[in-house]
Amino acid sequence: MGIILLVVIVTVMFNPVGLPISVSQQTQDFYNRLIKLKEGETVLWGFEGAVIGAYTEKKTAMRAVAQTIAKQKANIVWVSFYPHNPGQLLAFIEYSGLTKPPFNYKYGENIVIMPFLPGEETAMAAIAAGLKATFSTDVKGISIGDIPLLKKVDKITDFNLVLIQFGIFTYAEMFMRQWPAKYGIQVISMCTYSVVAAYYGTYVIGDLDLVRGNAEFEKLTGILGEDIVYMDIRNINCGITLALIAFGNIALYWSKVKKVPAEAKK
Amino acid sequence: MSTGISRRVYQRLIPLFIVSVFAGISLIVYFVTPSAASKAVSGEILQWGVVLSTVTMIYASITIMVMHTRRLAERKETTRMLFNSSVMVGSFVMVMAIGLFAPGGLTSELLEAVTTYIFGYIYAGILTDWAYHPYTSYRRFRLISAESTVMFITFLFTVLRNMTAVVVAVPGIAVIGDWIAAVPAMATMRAALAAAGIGQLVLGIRALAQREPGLIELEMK
Amino acid sequence: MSLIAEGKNSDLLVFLFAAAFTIYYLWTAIQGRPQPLRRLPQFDAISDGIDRAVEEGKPVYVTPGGYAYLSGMYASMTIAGMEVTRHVARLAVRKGATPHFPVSVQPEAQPLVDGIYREACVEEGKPEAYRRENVQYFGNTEGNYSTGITGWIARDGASCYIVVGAFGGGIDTMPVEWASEWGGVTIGGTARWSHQGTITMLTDYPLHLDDIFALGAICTQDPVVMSSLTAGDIIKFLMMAIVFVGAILAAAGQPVLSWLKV
Amino acid sequence: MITWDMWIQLLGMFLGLVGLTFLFFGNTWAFSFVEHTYLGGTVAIALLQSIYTLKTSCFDLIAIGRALLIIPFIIGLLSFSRYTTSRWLARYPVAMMSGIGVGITIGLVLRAQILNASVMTIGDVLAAKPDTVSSVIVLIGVLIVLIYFTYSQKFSAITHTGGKMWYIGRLGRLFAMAAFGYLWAKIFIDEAIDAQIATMITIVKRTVDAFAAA
Repeated sequence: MGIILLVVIVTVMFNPVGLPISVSQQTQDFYNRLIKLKEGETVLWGFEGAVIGAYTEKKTAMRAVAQTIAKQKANIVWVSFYPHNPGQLLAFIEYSGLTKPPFNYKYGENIVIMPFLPGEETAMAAIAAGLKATFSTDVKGISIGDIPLLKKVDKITDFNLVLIQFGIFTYAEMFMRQWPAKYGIQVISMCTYSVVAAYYGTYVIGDLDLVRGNAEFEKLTGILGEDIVYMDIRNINCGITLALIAFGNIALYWSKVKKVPAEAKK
Repeated sequence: MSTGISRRVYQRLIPLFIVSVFAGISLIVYFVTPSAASKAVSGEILQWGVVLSTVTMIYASITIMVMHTRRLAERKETTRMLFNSSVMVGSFVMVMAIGLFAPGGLTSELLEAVTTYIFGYIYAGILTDWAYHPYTSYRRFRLISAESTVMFITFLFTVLRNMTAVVVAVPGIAVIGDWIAAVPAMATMRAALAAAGIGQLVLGIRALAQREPGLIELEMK
Repeated sequence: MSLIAEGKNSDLLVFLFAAAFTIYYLWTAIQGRPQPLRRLPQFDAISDGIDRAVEEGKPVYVTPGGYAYLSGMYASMTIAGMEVTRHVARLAVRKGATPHFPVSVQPEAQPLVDGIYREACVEEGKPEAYRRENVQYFGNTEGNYSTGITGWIARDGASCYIVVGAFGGGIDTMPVEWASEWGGVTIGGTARWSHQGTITMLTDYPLHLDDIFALGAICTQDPVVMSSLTAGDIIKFLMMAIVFVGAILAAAGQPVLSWLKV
Repeated sequence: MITWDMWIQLLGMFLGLVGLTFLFFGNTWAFSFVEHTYLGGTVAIALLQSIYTLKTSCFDLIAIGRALLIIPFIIGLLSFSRYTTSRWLARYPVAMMSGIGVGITIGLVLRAQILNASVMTIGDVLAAKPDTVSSVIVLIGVLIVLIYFTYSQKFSAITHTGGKMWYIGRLGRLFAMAAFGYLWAKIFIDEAIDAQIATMITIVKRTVDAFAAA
């Protein structure tokens, strides 16, 4: 079964089918909130990439989001919770094109990356209470006091928008408790909708439901990435698995039907 | 006897009391009207948590490497285990060298490339083991009880809802899929979060009352 | 200025209610009037799994989950997992099975796991049964943990795999699936909402949500701890009453939602 | 032009594909090699980054006057007592972390998980969201699932197997199973299907594309 699915992936990834995509309400909400950002406002982007490969697979969608923020001329401060995250975010700045035309963002003035902080929920709580009390420098070793962007933001309530992004299912409740529930703010999220559904409308006001949400967002913004190809393959592979489950059940009932007359004969 | 009692005090009772004190302070800070003092206490406690977590991570990282280095030094294990440990120590040393000596250190382009392409790609490859999920779905979804049937129905419509091509072809699938998310899943999610929260609450109160044995090992030395 | 922060009166009321009942049931149990809990088949399955490990000569794995942190939301799940870990360690040492203890990605709980294992060996009168290498930390990413345990299972086999606590998708599913593939009995549970479907599908004996706190309490075999769960039931009834009566009153035009936000 | 980092990418692709072989060939020497390369390297990154974090979030702050931070640092060092005969000293950092961990969540659990769930359920009934019938189903669902998650003999015997009102517990269980099917579907898609796609696109396609473009 694994081989069948892998064959489909390899075939379709080099020959995308271009299956249709419809935009969900959560993706539209996410986009609507981003385009409400005004010039000079600052976004706190909580990046949790516990899975070391998560960044590499999500970077095209992250680029679409970062560029949409940059189109509004808003600034971004990244905080992260795993040791490999700061390095990935540094690579992302390069990949996203934020420092190149037409955006020409400058590190320190428009974008800043903080060092990683261990302790998960404790770290989130500490960050929300104030960056200056938690860190002495940014990830590059520049003193907090010498970073222009950090002169106007410190506590979570100083930020105009908070974006949370996490692996797949982990961290929703941690983020919800320590950021929106504690400070009465609303956030937008890049995570599976199932873990923020209970908070949707109160604490969460927009969500990119992983690959589907990312593909929808890429379609909506026109900043195309790989997620649209993902959707092609997902459509096919999900169909194959459902067909096999149906086959398994038919086989089970067939074996029962055959067994009953045989036992009746005895 | 007196030694036993004093051991019990500093090896068990004081640590449990520390749990109670820190949990109690954090709880009081949550309920009282914010003031400069409460914010200072809260900020300090959180930073203490960050520092403790950081030191523990250093401890654990050192522990794992000590174990493998000791294994190599003693040479009592099988060839395969020695091979594993030597690869691990070798990789550790190489990355430490890059982090410490490459231009830019922790923010060097070389370390970024190694993290992204070597470690990121290796883990991406290993993650393909998740191919077991479709296999597990195939193996375990047999409609032999009311529970498995109900579970399969919601599974089926949710999968279909997330197949964008299906939704475009049959828009009604989105309606059913979204209803499952908004009604049965939402009801259970609310009850579930509350039930789990209540469990946490009771456990937390037990910790405050110093009646929580899971917090500490009980051996007296 | 009020002593209680704005918007936290209802939080405080619920907390005081919970604290009063928890302490009441702790107290009555100390007085010799414990409250029994209903039977959980997963508790018996642990003992069966360890027997199987003894027969097969393969190890039993027990972990409070890949996210077993002591700081933050998983702390209480971790603590419940530690109670299960202690129970498994004692049974395994008593019956002569080999326990393996994978340590979570944030290694805060490593000293605790190590201590519980050592304590179990001493308590069972077999201090020599302790082996430091049976407690293994693999590193601080999901990949380290899941790859490390998967490799461990591939090398040593698995008769039983028990993961109760802060179970994670990217981190715990692979070891559970491989333990199952290697013929091991799997017992798993978490209070994390998002993985209820996962444990239902992957484990032979799933524990859902609050079940892990109940199993943790049962594993302590301490009637005082177990009795406190009765308070949990009462708080659930309180919540049911709030929801049910609140909905009726709200439909009748009362400002229930504002009361709950006070 | 082929740059130096593309060679690292190519090496990464090769190692990643070896990592994938575990699915088909099990624990081979080649898999062990990539497994332990990954483990050793990531432990080194964690150690380096943790030391840096200790500098920025502890030592630098002590240097500017937050002297009390020396206390958690020293207590944290007691973890190393596990190497000595005074192993019990490691209980102090564990106790302190547990206390902080439990403390910062209790209050917020009340608001985010218990009261918020009640408020939203009542609010949905009032607003007939998503519609009147569905909002009442959600209300009933919340109640019966909560009943299913009771444990004391005193309160749960009646609604669980063998009790007079066992069907309430059963209905709660069925409701829960409906939700668990939804959750498994999300895991199945997001972890299994998408992760495999991501693996192949990340490892293979990007590398092939990069070299083709060069």
